[in-house]
Amino acid sequence: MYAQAFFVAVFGLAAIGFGLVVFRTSSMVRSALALLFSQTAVGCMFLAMQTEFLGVLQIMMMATEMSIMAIFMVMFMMDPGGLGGMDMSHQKRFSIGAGVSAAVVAIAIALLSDWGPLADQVPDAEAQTRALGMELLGRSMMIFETAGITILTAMIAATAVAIPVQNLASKNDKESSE
Amino acid sequence: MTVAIVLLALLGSAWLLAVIEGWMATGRLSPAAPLFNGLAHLGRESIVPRSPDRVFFEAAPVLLLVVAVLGMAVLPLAPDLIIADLGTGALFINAALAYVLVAVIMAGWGPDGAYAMIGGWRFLGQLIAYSMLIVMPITAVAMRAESLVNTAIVGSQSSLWNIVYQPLGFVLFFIAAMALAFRAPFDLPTAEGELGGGVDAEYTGVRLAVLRLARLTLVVTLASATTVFYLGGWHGPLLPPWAWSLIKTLAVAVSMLLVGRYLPRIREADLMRWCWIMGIPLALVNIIIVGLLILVVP
Amino acid sequence: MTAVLIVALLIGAILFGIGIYGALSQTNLVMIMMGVELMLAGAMVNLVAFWRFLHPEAYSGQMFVLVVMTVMALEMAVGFGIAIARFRAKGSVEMEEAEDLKG
Amino acid sequence: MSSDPAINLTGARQKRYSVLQKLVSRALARNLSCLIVPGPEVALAHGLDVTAAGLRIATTPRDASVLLIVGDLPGKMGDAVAVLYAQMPRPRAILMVGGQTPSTLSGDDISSDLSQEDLTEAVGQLKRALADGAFTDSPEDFDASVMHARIEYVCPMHPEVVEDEPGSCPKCGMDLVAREAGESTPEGGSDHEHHEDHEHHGHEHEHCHDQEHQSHHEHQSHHGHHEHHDGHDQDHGHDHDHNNEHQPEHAPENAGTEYTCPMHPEIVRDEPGSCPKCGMDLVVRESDDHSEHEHSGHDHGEHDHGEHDHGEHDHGGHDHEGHDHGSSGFMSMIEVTKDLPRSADGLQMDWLEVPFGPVFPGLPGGLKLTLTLDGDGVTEGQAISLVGVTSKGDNVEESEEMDAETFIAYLSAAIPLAPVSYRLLACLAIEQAAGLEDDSANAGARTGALERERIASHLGWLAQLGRQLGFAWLTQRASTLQLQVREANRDSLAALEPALRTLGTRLERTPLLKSRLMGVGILPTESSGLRGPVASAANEGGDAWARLWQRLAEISASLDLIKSGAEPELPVLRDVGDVSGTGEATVDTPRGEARLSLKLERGHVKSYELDTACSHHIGLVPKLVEGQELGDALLAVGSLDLSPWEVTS
Repeated sequence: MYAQAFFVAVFGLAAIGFGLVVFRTSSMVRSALALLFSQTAVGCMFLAMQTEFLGVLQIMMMATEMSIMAIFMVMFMMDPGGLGGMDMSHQKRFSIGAGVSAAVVAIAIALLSDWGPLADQVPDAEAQTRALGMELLGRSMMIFETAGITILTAMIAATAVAIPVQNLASKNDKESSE
Repeated sequence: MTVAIVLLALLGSAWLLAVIEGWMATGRLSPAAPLFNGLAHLGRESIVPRSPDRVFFEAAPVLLLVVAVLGMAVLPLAPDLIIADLGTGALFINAALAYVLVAVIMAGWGPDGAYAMIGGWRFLGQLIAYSMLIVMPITAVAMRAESLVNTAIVGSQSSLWNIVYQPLGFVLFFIAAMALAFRAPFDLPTAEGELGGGVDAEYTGVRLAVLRLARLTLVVTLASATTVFYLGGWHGPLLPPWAWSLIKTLAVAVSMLLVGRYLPRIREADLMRWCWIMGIPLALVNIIIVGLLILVVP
Repeated sequence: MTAVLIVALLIGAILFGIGIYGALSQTNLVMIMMGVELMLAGAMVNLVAFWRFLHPEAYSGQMFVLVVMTVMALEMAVGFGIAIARFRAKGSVEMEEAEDLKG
Repeated sequence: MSSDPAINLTGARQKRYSVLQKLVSRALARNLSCLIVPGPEVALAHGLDVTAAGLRIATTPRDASVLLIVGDLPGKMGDAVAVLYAQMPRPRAILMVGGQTPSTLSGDDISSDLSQEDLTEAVGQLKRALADGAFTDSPEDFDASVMHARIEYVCPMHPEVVEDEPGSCPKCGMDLVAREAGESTPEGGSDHEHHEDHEHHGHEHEHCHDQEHQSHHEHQSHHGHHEHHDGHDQDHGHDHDHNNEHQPEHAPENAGTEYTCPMHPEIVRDEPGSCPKCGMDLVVRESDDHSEHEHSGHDHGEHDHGEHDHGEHDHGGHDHEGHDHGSSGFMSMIEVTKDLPRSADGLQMDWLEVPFGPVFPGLPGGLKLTLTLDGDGVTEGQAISLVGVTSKGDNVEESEEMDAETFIAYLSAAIPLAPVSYRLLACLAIEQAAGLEDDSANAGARTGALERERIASHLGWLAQLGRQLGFAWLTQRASTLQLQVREANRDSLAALEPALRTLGTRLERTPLLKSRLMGVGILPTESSGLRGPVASAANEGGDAWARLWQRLAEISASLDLIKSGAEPELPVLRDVGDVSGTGEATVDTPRGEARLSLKLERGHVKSYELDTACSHHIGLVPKLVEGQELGDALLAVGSLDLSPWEVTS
């Protein structure tokens, strides 16, 4: 259990460290990849907590997700290389306050609650994966299917939003004003 | 012990591939060439471009190598010759290979050069498409084995290899593996005639040696994955299990190298179109077929 | 012996805090999404810790994490869709310049 | 052989460890990879088989240890070669084959004549030299004048701010970014030239705090300015809006400035004011939006947003009350992006100007293609030749004695990719000037030589196509055949015939090739000045695929001609004596018709005028590449079979 606590702490600190780098570097690709490594560290925490399937899934999904993030950062930032030392943030004090207070509240709850006895044994990875599969296609099937449909909807919606619109109305508008 | 044996096998296969690569380039088969090549790289200057993103530039080749080796770690050469027989081995391969993308993007952004950068972003597009074709055929394989454990996947093929059971999946996986290893004809990120080397272009000396080794190792890992998922892994008559694994892996790896020699590079638009319009629907069809087979054939 | 759970929860809380800071302080839509991703990561750490140390027999805990991962992917897809649409229309994904989105 | 003079490698590397040294040097000597300048196609045209001589062909300078220079290089290439050499990792060497080492390099290490045996021997010498002297105590510095450049510092947002020292921008307080002076017109660019001239950004900018201080200061001072500026009384602290004062050169020339509402684009006024619909301040825009977008400074577009000239744009109408962003470092992205060119999908994007060539693996050496890239799509591009032949010679005699023979040798040497054709062209023109009748006895042999060169040249193009497409088999096959065809006689050509004819069937059966080439490089219908295979292919689809088949058909046709004709023989000038006169001749070179008219005075060439196919074809490049994907654009340029040597200047 101590070894487990140690690994959870190490990966957790890595996650926090990379998480801080995300908002402290001005190079956008660094920012995105720092987030990736933060998420990977979270995935490693899952592994340390003997949740193999979720850990590996997290590590896998984030690689692609954050790479996409990186290219969007480069597309949409004025200064993707971080050359100009530009400050891209606002309402700093308020944000820090909000972040710290949220964390403090959560920490306080974590410390003050009585969590009762901890389970010290969990099934091995294979059994877990099997049980999770049963859960997915059994009791939680509705949720699982809903998530699937939602993703499909979001994909279609996002694509529809992103495709350029042939905006005839605004064209006519412009012509009439001239 | 197991670790040493697997790493040795990996290194040996990479060496063999290097020899074959040299033969394709010069027409001479010289077994010592890769060793001398490596030594020569050590002797050369390792130039850092003028204004690199140093962290990415240095980390990219190493990350690529680590990823390739990690992928190999969950693939069995023989029933007990495997570094880590994870409960989620088949998924872990995906996770490891996803970081090939990260490494290439880092190599593309790091040197601060236009060719490398275009190469890196090209690979992003290429891999978002083709990693689907890695994941979905593996899903069908795992369905048949009813397990994500790689040794169990090989075990499920003892009577019939997956290449016969789900040939469509094999074809898709093989193509996607080549795209992932960015060998010709999928070498868009490194295209010599288009990008003058692309993501490889700025690496010299030791870094280049690591990068080359990593790319060869990646081919071996992918070939080994193909063997485990589709070619029945260690199954085979007469020879010991590990020998069959090695033979099959090398055969797949060499075929990956040879295919590129006789084909022109794919046009980027076609590459994307084929994957999204044909590849992914076919992969879904493959999953449905396998599902039906599992239900119908006891 | 609850140390391990507490450690995990602390880390989750701090990640969540960093996420909130990022989501509120950044001016760029994509950076804000990064903040949200970190918040979700913090939440996931908590969920996994609860599952592992409190109710390892209830797999709906893991299920919940899967749903959160889905939400992350959704957030990305929709967020980037909006980002492209805004960039196309306004040439900017800066929140400072999204006055027209105010009520 | 054993009594080689000791060769000191100028590109040796600093000695460090002594134990491994010997072994590493040996390994280096066994692993020679060469970068061929001007290009592998020139080596092939000279009949050099570099691989057989024991060198591996490298495609980038980073991967090469030997710089192999084939033939004399025209002056413009010298700088490019120096840059390439500087990019090669030590230990490195220069091997000069058949010519003078360019003056920009500090001499060669080994030189040899233009023949396969000499090359092989030189490579052997080089190997011994490397094994002995790859490491030295005191390596020489390589220092070419082209490598020197003044570093200047510019603001990413305000391109007009140029300082000699690092610091902050006086206008917006951003960090200045280093770049080389005069980088907007890179000269002598190699394929890796972007290294030589782009900004430093390796370091993190983590000093927001002092930044903030400075910005604040600027902010204050600009508020002072603010008061004089009627019509701009909004309460934001941006300093963009003062650029009109800072930059008087911009204001007056903007006759077409108009004011529009950021929210209601239909509102357009001639003078500043508020929007009648929403009351926001109107912002300036040019009436002709994207007409004069300046992207000259874009050598490296990852982070050059700021180099876009947006100086004259006002940013208006955003109340920033309630935002406590402590610094005025906030830049309006609308400002930055609104002038960016729109790419094909309608998004404003950075453009990035990238040089391809003059030594680029996918293009013939000496051709420099400058493409403006938007992602990996080409928005515009142009090609120039650094090695072109001079189209006109007036009073050639004065500068140097140019008798008829010298002129012929000069012309055929100036065009290494088709020496026989130009030799024939010069002979015909001189003979006509001398008033000699057509010589039917020689004509057959001359045609034979011309057709043989056509086959060799088309094979060279196929090898180049293979190089561009990463189609290793094609490159190898075509170069082998080219080397065999180059000096073959009629019988050996007949023996090669089956191999040449099966090449076509092999290519037809190659999967992916058709989809790669079809529809690439279609010429606009109104294109004029087409000649040779490009012109013939224009009737049959006019794409790269049609050009491939046209060339394969020409190979077949030339084979038939040679079979039925006389033994190919190099054209030799008949005795013309000390005659005077003018002559004009036309030869159908492998790349299309070339015309030469010259004036002969007492057996000397007084003046000449040359008109080649490639000079016309190079003008097609901008139209051909515009709007194409990068790979397609390069393929389209490649399919023209431009020979930069034949581009007249």
